[in-house]
Amino acid sequence: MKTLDNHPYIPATAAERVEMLRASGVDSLDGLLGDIPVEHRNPKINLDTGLSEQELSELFNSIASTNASPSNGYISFLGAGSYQHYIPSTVRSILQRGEFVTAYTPYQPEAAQGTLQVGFEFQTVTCQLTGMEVANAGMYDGPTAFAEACLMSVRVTRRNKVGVLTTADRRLTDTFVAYSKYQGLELVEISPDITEIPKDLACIAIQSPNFFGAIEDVERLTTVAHSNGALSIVHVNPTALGMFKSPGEYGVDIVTAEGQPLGVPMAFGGPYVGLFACKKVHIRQMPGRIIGRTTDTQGRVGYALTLQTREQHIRRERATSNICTSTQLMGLMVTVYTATLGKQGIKDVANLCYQKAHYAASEIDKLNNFSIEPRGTFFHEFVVNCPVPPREINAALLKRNILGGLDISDRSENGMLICVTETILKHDIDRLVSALSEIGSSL
Amino acid sequence: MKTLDNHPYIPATAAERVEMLRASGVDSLDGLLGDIPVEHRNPKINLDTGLSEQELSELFNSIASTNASPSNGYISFLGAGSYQHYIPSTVRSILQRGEFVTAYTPYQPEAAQGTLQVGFEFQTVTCQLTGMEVANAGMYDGPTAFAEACLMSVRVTRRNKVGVLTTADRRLTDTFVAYSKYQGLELVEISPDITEIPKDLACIAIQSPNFFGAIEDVERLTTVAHSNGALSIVHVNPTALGMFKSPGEYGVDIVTAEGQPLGVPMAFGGPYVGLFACKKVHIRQMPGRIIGRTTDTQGRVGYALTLQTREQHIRRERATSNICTSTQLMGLMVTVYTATLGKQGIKDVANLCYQKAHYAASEIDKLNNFSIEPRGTFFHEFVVNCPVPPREINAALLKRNILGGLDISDRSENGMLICVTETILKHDIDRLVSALSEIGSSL
Amino acid sequence: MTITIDANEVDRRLLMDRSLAGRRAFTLPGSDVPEQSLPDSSLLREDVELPEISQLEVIRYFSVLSQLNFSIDTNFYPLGSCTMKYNPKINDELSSLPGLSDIHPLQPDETVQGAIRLMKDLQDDLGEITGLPGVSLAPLAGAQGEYAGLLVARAYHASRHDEKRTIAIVPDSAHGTNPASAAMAGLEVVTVRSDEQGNVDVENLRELVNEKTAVFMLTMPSTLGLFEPNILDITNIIHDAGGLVYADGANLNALLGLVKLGDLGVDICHSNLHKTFSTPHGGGGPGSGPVMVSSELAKFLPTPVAEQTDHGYVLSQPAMSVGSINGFHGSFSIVVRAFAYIKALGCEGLKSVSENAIIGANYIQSKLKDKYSIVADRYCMHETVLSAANQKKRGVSGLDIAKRLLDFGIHAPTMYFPLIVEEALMVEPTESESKETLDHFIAVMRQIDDEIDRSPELIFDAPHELPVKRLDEVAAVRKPVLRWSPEG
Amino acid sequence: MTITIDANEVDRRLLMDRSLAGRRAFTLPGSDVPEQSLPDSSLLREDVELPEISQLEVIRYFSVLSQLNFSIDTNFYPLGSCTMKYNPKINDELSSLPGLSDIHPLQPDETVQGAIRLMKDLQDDLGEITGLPGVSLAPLAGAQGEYAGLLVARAYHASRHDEKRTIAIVPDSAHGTNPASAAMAGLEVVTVRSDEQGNVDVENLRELVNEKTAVFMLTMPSTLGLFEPNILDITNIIHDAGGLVYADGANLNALLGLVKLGDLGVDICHSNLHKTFSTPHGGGGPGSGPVMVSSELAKFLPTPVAEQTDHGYVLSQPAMSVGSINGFHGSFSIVVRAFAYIKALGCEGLKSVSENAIIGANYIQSKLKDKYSIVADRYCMHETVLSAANQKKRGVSGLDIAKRLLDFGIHAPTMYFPLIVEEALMVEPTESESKETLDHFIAVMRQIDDEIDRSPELIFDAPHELPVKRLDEVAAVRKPVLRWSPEG
Ligand SMILES: Cc1ncc(COP(=O)(O)O)c(C=O)c1O
Ligand SMILES: Cc1ncc(COP(=O)(O)O)c(C=O)c1O
Repeated sequence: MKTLDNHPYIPATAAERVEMLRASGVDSLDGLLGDIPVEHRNPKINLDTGLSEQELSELFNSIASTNASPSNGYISFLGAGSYQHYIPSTVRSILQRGEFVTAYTPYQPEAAQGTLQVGFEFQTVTCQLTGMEVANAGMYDGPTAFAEACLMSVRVTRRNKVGVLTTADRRLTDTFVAYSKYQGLELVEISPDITEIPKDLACIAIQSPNFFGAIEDVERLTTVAHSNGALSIVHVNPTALGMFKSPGEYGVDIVTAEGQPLGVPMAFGGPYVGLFACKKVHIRQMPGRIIGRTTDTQGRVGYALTLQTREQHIRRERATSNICTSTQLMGLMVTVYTATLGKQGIKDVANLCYQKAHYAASEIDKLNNFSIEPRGTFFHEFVVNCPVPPREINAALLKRNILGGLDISDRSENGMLICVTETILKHDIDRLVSALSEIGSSL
Repeated sequence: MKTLDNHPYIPATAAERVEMLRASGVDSLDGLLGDIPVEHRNPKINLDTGLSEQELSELFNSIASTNASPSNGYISFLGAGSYQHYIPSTVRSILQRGEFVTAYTPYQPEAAQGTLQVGFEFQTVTCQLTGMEVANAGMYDGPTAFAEACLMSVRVTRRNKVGVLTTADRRLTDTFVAYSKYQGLELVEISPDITEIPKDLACIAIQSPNFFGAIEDVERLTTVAHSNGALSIVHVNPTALGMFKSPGEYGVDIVTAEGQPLGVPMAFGGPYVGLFACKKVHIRQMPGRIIGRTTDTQGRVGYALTLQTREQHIRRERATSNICTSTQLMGLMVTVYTATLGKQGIKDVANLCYQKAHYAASEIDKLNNFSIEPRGTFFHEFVVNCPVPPREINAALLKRNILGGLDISDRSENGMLICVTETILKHDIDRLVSALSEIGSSL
Repeated sequence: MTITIDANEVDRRLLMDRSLAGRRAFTLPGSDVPEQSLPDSSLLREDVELPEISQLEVIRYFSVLSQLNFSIDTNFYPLGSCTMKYNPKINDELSSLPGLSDIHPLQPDETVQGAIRLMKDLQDDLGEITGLPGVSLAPLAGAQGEYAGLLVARAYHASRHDEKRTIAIVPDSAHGTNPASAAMAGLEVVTVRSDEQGNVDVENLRELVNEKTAVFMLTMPSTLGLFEPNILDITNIIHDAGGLVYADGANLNALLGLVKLGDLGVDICHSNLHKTFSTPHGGGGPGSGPVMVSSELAKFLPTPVAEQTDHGYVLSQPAMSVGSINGFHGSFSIVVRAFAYIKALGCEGLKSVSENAIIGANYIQSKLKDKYSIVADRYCMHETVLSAANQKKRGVSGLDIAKRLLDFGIHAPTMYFPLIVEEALMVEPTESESKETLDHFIAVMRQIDDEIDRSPELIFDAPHELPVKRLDEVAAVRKPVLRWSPEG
Repeated sequence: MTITIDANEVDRRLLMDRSLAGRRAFTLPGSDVPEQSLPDSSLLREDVELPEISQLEVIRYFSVLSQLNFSIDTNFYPLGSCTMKYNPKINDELSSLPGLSDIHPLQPDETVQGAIRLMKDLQDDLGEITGLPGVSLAPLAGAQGEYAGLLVARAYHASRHDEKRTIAIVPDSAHGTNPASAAMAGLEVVTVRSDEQGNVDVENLRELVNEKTAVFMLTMPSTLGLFEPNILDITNIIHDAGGLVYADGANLNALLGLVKLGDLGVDICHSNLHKTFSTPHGGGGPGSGPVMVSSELAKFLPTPVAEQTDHGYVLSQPAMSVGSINGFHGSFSIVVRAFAYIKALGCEGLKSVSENAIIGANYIQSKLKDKYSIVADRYCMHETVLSAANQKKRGVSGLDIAKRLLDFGIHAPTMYFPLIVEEALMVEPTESESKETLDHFIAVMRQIDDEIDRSPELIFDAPHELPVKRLDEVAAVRKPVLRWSPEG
């Protein structure tokens, strides 16, 4: 296979390559590759030849068009950890700025004040939403933030049992299990009604709104945790925080969240950003990057990475986490989103979700064959009991260009978890309801 | 109608408005409006109330989806002054930079070096493509550039008859007519075969490739013009300049072009950008904005608007043109496009257009009922003689999601002007050909 | 080896200076059709001398250049007569939607119903806002709107066989495009004076008006930011003499919902969508300058005009149209943005725009008029024309002040225009800037006034903080270098 | 009134400092459903203290901030181990296509065939490039890829009931994530020395290896930019002892098409798509760190893995999967970009990437090694680790040099890493920078060396030309201020 000359991504010309090789004292590239075992050098690679940009564009457009999405006429009632929200133009506009997109991690603070100040804003927003004292600059996603919070509670309490509510999303517990597999920890499932917990529990980890959409009694559970020397961890939906009391108001110790609903596209699951906040006392046990304010030699305000001795590049095997490349850009999206929505907008979006979901729930509940499972106050997700396995209902809905709710029959008999956000029009809810009615009556 | 509080585009709060009004010495807005006849103040305006961004987005998406375009599965063979070309990602990316998009005309050069340097590059590219000595920073579009070139030839020669080839696009001549209506000028139609012209002609204005797609004998016609003291004006397709000799090589005096093919979207006809180049001797008769190189007080290179005494804001009724706001941003697109394609790319795109158009022409020519009208060498447009009015053919093509060529039966009996660019795949050409074959045999 | 590389400098080399044979930023697909024979080689070209650089360099070159600009996205731009307001990002997105950005102007009407309908709706909205219901979106900028309007006026007189009307009366404060457009339309320009209040000198106007008056071109509000208090008298005078009234609507940002031009006796006007209707200026265009006329004059409008018929929306040519003033149907992408702007604001929002624009301008005027004099002590509309005459006496010109403002990241006001005001600094804050920004501007303007006495060198040598110091514009004219050349 | 406003300063006030009650940047639609009753008010919140600013200010605030950054789009970034290469703009566009950016991760497989197919194709390509055909795209960054790989190694040993293997051997030059990931995986970290040539000290390795060795983690090429010449011996030693070889593939940019890790005896590796495969770094993520394993180990991969079946493409869980290491299926938008990158370059192009990366790094090394010493006088791969030990003797540290480079618009090299090199400056130019840029860098580095003797203050006080001077990072730790508060 010969060297490709003059690809748009590779500026050196053949003549320049010769010149550079000569300057390095060799005649050809092979002279530089002496350390590579010769029998394994230049293997055959079975890949296509390169495409021009126009061909690339044709290829990806055809790939994209085979997926069912709002852009080709589907409406979706899926939630369960990833949510369809309207993303303001400001978010997309700022996200196009190459200075943010193509910058590196801000290890040179003088050359990265943009990234750093945004990260500081992101930490502020995380605190404001959650009602907590301190936050880091973001984790990979919600579930990894949750898992790291559980690990952090172990470090803080030096106890090795982690209590998680039975109503939490399995994606949260699965991630915790994968993160803790070889750390000698035990996962304890806890009922939301619990009034006492074993003394060796590091935390009670609560998802609220829980997997089924309902608000948990965070206040009571936090008291239970604290009275037993355990931490209280709450994993929230940040949109719900526009409406419901913040975990900070209940004295929670660590709060995590999936930041995706705050301006990040669903994008088949990633990249997202995990929010992570805690009480100030625990700050040195926090995982992840933290940005702090400081001053330059002339006394001007500036920002820099701080408390880096917690991190892997300094503390290596004793670091609070192995996380390195994180999700700064999604943090930017969250920051622009919250700055754009502002104090009123975050209320409005939460209220719209609430109103529409509750309308949908009440309309579905009126149907003959379907009912709503009452599990307490819910935000924008709720469980529908279907007359037949939800799989069958969803297949029928799909024929009508509707992506139905998530089949959760593994956790709730014939249960379908429906989510309704502000992007769904009444008209679309009515379409769903009448489709369900039709499907129900044709059984 | 009451004042709207707190629109996202209007930051002042009600309290601030009161404060500002007080500072101005009035109690209410009405105190500032004393000069407006009271009986006409605050009329009723019959407009809808404002929409949120999400609603706006829904509305425009629904508007856009009612149009037939490549994005919803149509292929198009329309050209005739607006051309579908692949626009590189670099163009769109740079076009998103707010510093270019939201800047004003660079009257303060120190605060507009970005815009000015790009404009200087644009002038350079215009010269390089056309083979001319000097160029301006752009005109509204191709036809207005053409019209202004004709007017300029009148100023230069002090003759008042403008000769335009009969093969030129009527959109060019129509615009000239509208531009010169009250200037006491006469439009003279000239055959491409002409060997002599009246002595009082200011110019021979040639479109090449002409309206029918064919290359004109610019060299000969320029000689004819010059031997009679007239100027030679050529309106080119800039993509064709990647392949065909430039007007500069033939000694042409003024060259204009529609810049749209160089990276500007078709966008239902605008905004586009007119290219305008001429010989250096005529520079002070040039219309439009011109950017020149200079130095600052420390000797550093910088750019500034120059030769402004030609322009309306200085010379008022004796200006070379009334043009003020022009098309700087489209000039940026052209500049990024040509920088991206580069020396080889401009050849390649021209050659691809040529190859595909000629393939299409030869395949159509093989059909029973259709033939190609030979009008000399053509670039990427050609005339098909249809067995029935092209209108009918196009209606049948449209049913097959094909936008056929332009119906030019007013200029060529049952003529259809077909354009094929690099964006059309062989597969699409074959679809057109077999559709024509089907339609032809069902007559 | 020690070369001296200056740390402070932006690399200003041009694209061609960065070019190297063989480099590419882009490739095209291979041909997928059988090879076609080429034309006679005598027709063919060798090379086009375009740059050969990598794709990264294309991006980096233009990205770095962009940062040398001031822009609304990064700076306050109190640039009078230019209405540098916020350009909503959503509008850029909407205008780039497939289905709007990739449609061909010559598609059959039935395949572009959405596009034509949008044009029709905007025509209606502009007609409603101005009170002049005949609208064509064809003009590509304000100046073309003026020209189109003047063509309409001429066509109107011609239709009445009133061919002797060849004079356009234009106030001395008018923008340069007004007389230039009039000249293009074959009209003789006659200037009417402003009085010491900045109004049209009505007596002078009466003297100038006669049976040769084709049109009176008035900027509303005027380029002094003033609303003409005698407007009803003026339109009567012109109409009585058989002339038409043309309003330059570049300053329409002051009037939305507050008054309709048509109600005042205006017959024709244009509006700059790139000003009042928030479409981005792009560093000098694209613009869009729709022309609005009374229903009587609608039949003369330039082509095309969007119409609703029983068979859907169509683009059509008015019965006695002045013709086609450019290639296709106007600046469609700009029209899309303006329509989105109107839809986003709605009726109340548009009115709020003008109210806030007026409040802000008067606030600035009231806070600065003790330092920078104003033409007459009266309220302005959406902009105020300050004079640096006092400062001039202390040795500093309007230009110097403007350049010093740049150091604070504030764009200079429009300078030396209108011509009738000494050392004019025309300030238009627009409704989209916060009071905080206005206060900052006021403070900076006062500080600069103070610097004149304390440290005048700060002003004479300004700007200090920009990529270049003051540029020698005279040298640029004396020996014009207008393009890259290998010699540099 | 005279306040003193500093012309030179960027306004660094935070969003909350700009907030004013009642201002809005955005509105939501009104509700279109009948009003629903709210929950018990004890559950409800008063306000969220978010900023209240206008839409223009949102745009301006972030636009201005962005300009305070260095970035690939604007600067050369010779940042070793980070592979700061050109991030093609087309890839950003493609990943934002509707149909890719707006699909929900839990949609039924049959409704996302395009997406899953794309994942499968990328898995295959990465398997082909590394010679390790079992691929999961789940890991969200390199460190997670490492962790996933180590979980696979542990699951493998567990499946063979070889539970005593609890040691990870890691070279002293390893990136911090290696030992940190090993610790997370419950492994004890044992460090193997490098010899004076920068290679793994094979004798030392032999001593450390035993029946408790779970895995040896080797960075290929090493963080010194060197290809381990004894690689075949090393993999044999580990395999003979029953351990597995993990290759940290963060530096894969050196190896594309030149050698396959699998061919060398590597069992597991990860690759940072945000390095070798050109996805943008985003100021610190998002990343994507696919893990590649031999076919034998594929059944242990984290979930999901994309597969082609008779009924189309599906996302599935490998038979003995280590489980789910994050929420959904990995960084899909990043995966899309990486796939586009591979498609754009193709087979030959990818090889050319590595060739040019290696040529460039060696060129820089050859031009600077007389001034800045190198570990061993041998050829490097895609990066060279220079030492500022000589400069240190003359009173200037690697840090000082790095800060001075910033003044020239060049990002600092990676500093003080690997830890085993004194005053390390790790330089990785990447293939996407032109020779001209490399020459400029070389000249600047030489000039800085020169400045040490001529004008050391230029270096100590650097940077001079940036928005801030050197920041006090110690103070930031001593009294951490981590968020805005009303007190400031
Ligand atoms: C008062 C006035 N009239 C006319 C124009 C000309 O408009 P345009 O620049 O869009 O041609 C302008 C703006 O430049 C103006 O301010
Ligand atoms: C050698 C090496 N290994 C591992 C990593 C960690 O990768 P990531 O930052 O994607 O987690 C990096 C980069 O930071 C690296 O350079």
